[in-house]
Amino acid sequence: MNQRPLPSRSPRGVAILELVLFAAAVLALWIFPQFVKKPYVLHMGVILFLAIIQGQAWNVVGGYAGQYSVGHAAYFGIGAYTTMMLLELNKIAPWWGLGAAIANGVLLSLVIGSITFRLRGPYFVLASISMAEILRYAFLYFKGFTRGAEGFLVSEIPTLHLFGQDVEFITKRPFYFVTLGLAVLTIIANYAVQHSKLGYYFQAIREDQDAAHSLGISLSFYKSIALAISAAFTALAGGVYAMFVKFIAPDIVFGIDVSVQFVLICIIGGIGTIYGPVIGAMVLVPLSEILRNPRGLVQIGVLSPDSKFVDFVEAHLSNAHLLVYGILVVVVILFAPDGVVGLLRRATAGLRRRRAAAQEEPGAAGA
Amino acid sequence: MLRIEKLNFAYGDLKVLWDVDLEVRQGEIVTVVGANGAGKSTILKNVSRLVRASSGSLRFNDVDLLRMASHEVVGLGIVQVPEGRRIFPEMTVLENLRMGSFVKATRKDRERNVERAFTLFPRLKEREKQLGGTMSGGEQQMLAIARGLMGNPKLLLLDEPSLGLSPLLVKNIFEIIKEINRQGTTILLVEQNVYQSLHVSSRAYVLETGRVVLSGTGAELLANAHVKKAFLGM
Amino acid sequence: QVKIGFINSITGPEAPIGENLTNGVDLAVEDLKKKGVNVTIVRQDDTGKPQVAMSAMEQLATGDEVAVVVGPYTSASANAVAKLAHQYKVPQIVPAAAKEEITKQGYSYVFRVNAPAHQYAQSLIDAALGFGKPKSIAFIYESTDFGTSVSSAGKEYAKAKGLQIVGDEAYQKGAPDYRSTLTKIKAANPDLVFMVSYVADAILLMRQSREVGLKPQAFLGGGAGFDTAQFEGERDISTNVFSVTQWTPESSAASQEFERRYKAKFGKKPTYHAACAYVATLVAGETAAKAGGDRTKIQAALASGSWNGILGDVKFETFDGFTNQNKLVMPVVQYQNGKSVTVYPAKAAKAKPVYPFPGWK
Amino acid sequence: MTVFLQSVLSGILVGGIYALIGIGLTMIFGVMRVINFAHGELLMLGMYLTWGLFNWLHLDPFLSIVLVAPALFLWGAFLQRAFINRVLNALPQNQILLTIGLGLVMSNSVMLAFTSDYRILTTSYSSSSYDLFGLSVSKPLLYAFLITVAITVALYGFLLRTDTGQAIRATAQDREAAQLMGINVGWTSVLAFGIGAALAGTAGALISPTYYIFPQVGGAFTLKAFVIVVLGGMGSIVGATLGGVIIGLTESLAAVYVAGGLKELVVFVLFLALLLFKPAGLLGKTRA
Amino acid sequence: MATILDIKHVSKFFGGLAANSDVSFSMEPGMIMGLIGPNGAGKTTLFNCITGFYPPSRGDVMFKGVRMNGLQPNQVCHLGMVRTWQKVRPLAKMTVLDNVMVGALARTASLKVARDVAMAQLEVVRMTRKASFLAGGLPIGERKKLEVARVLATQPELLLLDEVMGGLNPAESEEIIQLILDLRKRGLTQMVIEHDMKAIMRISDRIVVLNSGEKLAEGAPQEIVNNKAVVAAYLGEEVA
Ligand SMILES: Nc1ncnc2c1ncn2[C@@H]1O[C@H](COP(=O)(O)OP(=O)(O)OP(=O)(O)O)[C@@H](O)[C@H]1O
Ligand SMILES: Nc1ncnc2c1ncn2[C@@H]1O[C@H](COP(=O)(O)OP(=O)(O)OP(=O)(O)O)[C@@H](O)[C@H]1O
Ligand SMILES: CC(C)C[C@H](N)C(=O)O
Ligand SMILES: [Mg+2]
Ligand SMILES: [Mg+2]
Repeated sequence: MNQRPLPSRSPRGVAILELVLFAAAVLALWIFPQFVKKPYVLHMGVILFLAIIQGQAWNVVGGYAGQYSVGHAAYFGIGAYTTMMLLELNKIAPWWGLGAAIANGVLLSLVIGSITFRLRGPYFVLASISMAEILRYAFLYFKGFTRGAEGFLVSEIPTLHLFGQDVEFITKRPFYFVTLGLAVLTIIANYAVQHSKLGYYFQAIREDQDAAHSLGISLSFYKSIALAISAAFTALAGGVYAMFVKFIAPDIVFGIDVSVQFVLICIIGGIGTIYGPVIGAMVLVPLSEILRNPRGLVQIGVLSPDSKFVDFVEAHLSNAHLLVYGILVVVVILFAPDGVVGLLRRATAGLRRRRAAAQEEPGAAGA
Repeated sequence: MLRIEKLNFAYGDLKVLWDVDLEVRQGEIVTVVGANGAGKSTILKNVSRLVRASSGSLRFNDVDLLRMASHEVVGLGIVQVPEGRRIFPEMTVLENLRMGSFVKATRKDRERNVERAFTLFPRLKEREKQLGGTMSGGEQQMLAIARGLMGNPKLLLLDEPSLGLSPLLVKNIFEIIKEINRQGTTILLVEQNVYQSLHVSSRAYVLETGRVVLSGTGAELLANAHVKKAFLGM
Repeated sequence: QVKIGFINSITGPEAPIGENLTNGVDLAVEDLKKKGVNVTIVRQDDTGKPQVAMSAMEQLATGDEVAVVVGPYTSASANAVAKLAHQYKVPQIVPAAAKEEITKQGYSYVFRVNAPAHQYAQSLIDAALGFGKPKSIAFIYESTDFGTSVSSAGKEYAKAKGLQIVGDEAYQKGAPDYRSTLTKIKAANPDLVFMVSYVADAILLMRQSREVGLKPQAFLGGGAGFDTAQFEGERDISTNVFSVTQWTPESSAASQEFERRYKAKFGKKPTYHAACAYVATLVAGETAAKAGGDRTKIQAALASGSWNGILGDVKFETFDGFTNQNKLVMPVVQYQNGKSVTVYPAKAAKAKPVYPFPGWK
Repeated sequence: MTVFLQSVLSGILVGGIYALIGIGLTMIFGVMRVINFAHGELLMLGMYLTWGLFNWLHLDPFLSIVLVAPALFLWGAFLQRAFINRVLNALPQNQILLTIGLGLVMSNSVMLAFTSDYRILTTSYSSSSYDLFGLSVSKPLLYAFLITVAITVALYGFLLRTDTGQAIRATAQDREAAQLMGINVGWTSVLAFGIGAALAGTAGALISPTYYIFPQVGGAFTLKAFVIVVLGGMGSIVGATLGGVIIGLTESLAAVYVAGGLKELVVFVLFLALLLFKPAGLLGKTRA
Repeated sequence: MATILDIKHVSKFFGGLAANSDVSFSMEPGMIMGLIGPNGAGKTTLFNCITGFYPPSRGDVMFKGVRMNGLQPNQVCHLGMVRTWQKVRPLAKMTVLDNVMVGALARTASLKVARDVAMAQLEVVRMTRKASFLAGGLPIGERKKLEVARVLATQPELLLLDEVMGGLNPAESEEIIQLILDLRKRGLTQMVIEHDMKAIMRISDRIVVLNSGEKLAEGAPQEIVNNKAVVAAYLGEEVA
């Protein structure tokens, strides 16, 4: 398995096919709201796109650079609070606020990075958790500034005048397009990172920090870059999330479960790949929603209102949705440790091997 | 004493050993030589049950090793000094040595064996209290061999004991190997240092890409044209 | 046949109290059926998180098309949902959330059955002032929305009544050790100790108060954790503690009957949450049935109607900055001999208060 | 002054229990190199067991340790065999998620079985104290502390003095080499996870008389255990003991001299500050 | 400039242990310096001190006249000095080509340029065929060669090789020796740690011998093999 030649890049033909498929998918999603107008469906779309952004964001530092942060709630929360506080306290529109959110996220990442990046392995993981916890406690405590546990509730999002059009952030539609656009943007940005010097350096750091160091890679600099990129997207996601759900409080945006969610999306999908977070989000978001709220399926129109499935889930699983969730996590880790992407890859590799088995000469292993 | 027949093994999809036959008789030093990646270490790992063969037979004095676990194999008196030393990094030199006689039957000889180890490798005595992980490469190799001897092995598996050692020590090591053998320990040796190892061994096997391609006494192989060309650079 | 949405904390940290609300709603559904009103309850779990409650509300409003929504339980959730109720024009009846703002934003579609936070503080402090002559007071409260709301209302009211505030300690709920904080409060020697906690922290606070020998003239428990059957059962520490509540079983014959039925059905004593949720659902069901499920008509009916039941008279009024707020005088109870007895207001009192606190056994 | 001494005293006593939680975690990390995010849930199981024994058999919580510890040992051993064992060579983030998943399964199963009601376990000494020169020494905390000390000493002796203990240490440092010494590493891992779980369960039993019990109680303790273990140096038992006491003390003093609501914040800040100067914790070894 | 590297009174202590004590020597551009000594003599430690992985406890390291103390390994690399690892460190989940490209990227931001440089270096170590294999799956011999190709790709002026022949068979060692000699022809300065005396004698212009952290001897290869102290401490009576 280790010695199978692995092309470092997809052959050109495949790359173009991928590009076409990607463009087609984006286009399909873009016109989707023309046909389906149910707010619930659009709502789930937004949540899905946000999850994709989160996953892609974490992937930069966790997947490529191998720094397993379990404290991304810090950047998410900072993004959410920045946008929200500017809106609520200073009446600054969220599209400016998001810029500030990104700036604050990056700034915070530099501070956190300078502390945690001296640490390796489990120490890094735990230090990253602590940073998010520090922020959570600080935001809970310094009420005068943050309103503490009370949090912020959006009163009204101003209307955006864009190209002579008024965009009102009241329905789900504008959020749908905004988050879809941002998700596409993150994917493209991630692709660009992966196919640049940065991508190579991040991976080198992931594989062996000392070796990377000796090859001229400044660990502190490139780790900070990775974290800054990641934090920028995370803060952006946080800001959009705040505007979308319209309510934030420290426990909501700085909680450990938020941080874990970032990791989970990537792991379920497949770490260190572009597809991973997308697939992870597509698995995780619907699943947790169906378990928590099976009636959603009825609303989408997948099931009829008197469906046995809904009754069953409501009767037996609604109290246990976290249990099922936990079981799912355990099963994935045990049986698909490389996530869904890894599973698919293994399946296709198996196919290819069987086809190639005829030609393959035995004993070609040792060189 | 040790008889390996038709052993096949693969790491995942990568097949490493193909129908390997190999025999070690009581009192012998048997060497396996071969290029990097030929599968030498893999044979030893199979004997020690660190990895599990897909087919073949593996017997030690009529005991079937295939069904056994690593620690049980050690209990039979088969001790391996692994490639890359594998010292316990956060135990002192002395603690490392004492771990070598973890098997119950060998604990009674512990103190005597520690003394023997210190006589063989005086450097270890000097560094008795240093943590294993901070010793230099060569020091760790000494410690690893010494630790292996702590277990009163009937069959000692040595995986590249001369790797990374100074010329002086390399010579010492082969002296020690002979000495240990003389004292009654059968040895299965895996080496890159083909010349020296063929010199000390009673018999040897040549392994190429997972297959035994040659075998014979040490002297025979030293004279063999293929061996000369491939391994001795002549 | 009317559809009522019910948002509640079925799982998550608030679930233990959430369960009481569920039970109250179930009893109400039974009773509505007896009256010939068939309601379908569409349940939504907010897992104790306001943002989940909001998305639940959106679904109830736009997907399930319910006529009226009961809940959510916690202050934070109920407040967040209130905004949506206003926006989507879906009548919302808040059964038990205490945060002042909920009915202070002029939202005509938001109705609240229970009394808001300042009443917790006012009733307790008024009661204490009525029983003796305390001069100083210390606050210790969890740093949640509920804890902060009640204690800030308390601090304001205490100041207005001329009490000196000698301690003001917020804490993170769930810590195993409050001894040092309590020692600090003991050193300040307050006449009254006012505590606010959601759940079992109440028991911890009192246990550790006993350990460190804190001994004010009175312990005032600001609802929630101090108003549970469990707390009542801890006689060693609950005896002589005052607590404030929205409802007591002994308040009326109907209440006693409610208590009996509740015990028979669920095997435990009803809390005020159960009573409030029960009343909220009855009101919602009756009104919605009469109005034929039309939200605007329901809103109007709620705003103008009045009901009578285990909470006494229920009427949603507009006063002092509140909109559609039921005026409920919160009774103060004291734990005496392992039972809670109403000691305040005087006309509802069933026993004489023990004041000042006679000391630990 | 009394306030100060009182805070120090209760800080140390509570710290003792923290230490026990930390030791269990550090043990598991040491041998398996797995950060056990389900540690708090093991503690939670210990609490429920204690609570059950108290209610059904009227067994004193401190006595119930003799049943709780073995039960949790078996449970931990099972978890190791069935789950942890399979991810020993996996990526660290996979290990983390596996234990998070197991934690979710444990806490939510308990929730289904016992509802999420808060359980309170009241003993005759639950809120009583000794008086020591005007300081109050909580009886249940004192007992718990003494038991913790005894367990720690015994455990330390076990690891350093016995061959089994040394086998655990050896496995912690190099699994393969340990196998070559004749150590049954499968069994050693089971033992280590079992002991770790038993310690968590014991800690659960020890705090039961002074705390309350609910399915989600574990989370806060898991986090606390991390801080303790990292503070002391991961894998170091003495470190965990020290870390526990330091955290207990810090919390207690911060509550008085900073603010009750800030004590957790102070703990985390202290924790990070320390890591900056000693990146491997107080007693951890930095590797080249 | 007369010297490219000056090591002045370098000492490194680990607790009470002096892994290097007061080591001084210099290298001229274009030469190959052999560094030998018994196990634990402090050779690898000296590499670590020179390349910024350990700060020397005492003394100075001057490279091209620049004082190196306090510089990070990456800065040292950019100045033109790079080392290999005694225990090879392939970037296991990256391909062979990617590994070498990481080295090449030290001098360029363009992936295309880096790829060309990397392919050229793989050519040099004759591993072009393995370009798309995962580095983690290579046998030891090829890992060592990969290690060399990777540092070469950083286009160093001074190369520090730590036992790159260790674990190789004579044929493979010969390949590496030829490579080192080729590099010298191209003017690359090298310092080589090796236990294989035959090899070290062939390639070195000068040899420094370390023993217990101290410099025991320095001189031309022939001087060294005849040096009594060196024979006693390291070589044993006869030279292989
Ligand atoms: N854990 C492993 N996973 C996958 N492949 C492996 C593993 N260990 C060894 N291999 C591969 O198996 C083959 C044989 O390896 P082995 O270690 O047995 O060789 P060797 O003869 O001992 O070589 P060396 O002289 O380098 O020690 C090599 O191609 C190696 O890359
Ligand atoms: N981080 C460390 N902490 C403590 N001692 C160390 C450390 N690193 C190396 N040493 C000690 O310093 C001495 C020199 O080690 P070094 O690795 O430099 O030797 P070497 O000459 O490279 O030996 P070899 O030829 O065996 O590789 C050894 O005694 C070693 O045990
Ligand atoms: C205990 C309850 C009265 C608290 C209330 N539900 C609130 O959140 O405000
Ligand atoms: Mg080998
Ligand atoms: Mg070395």
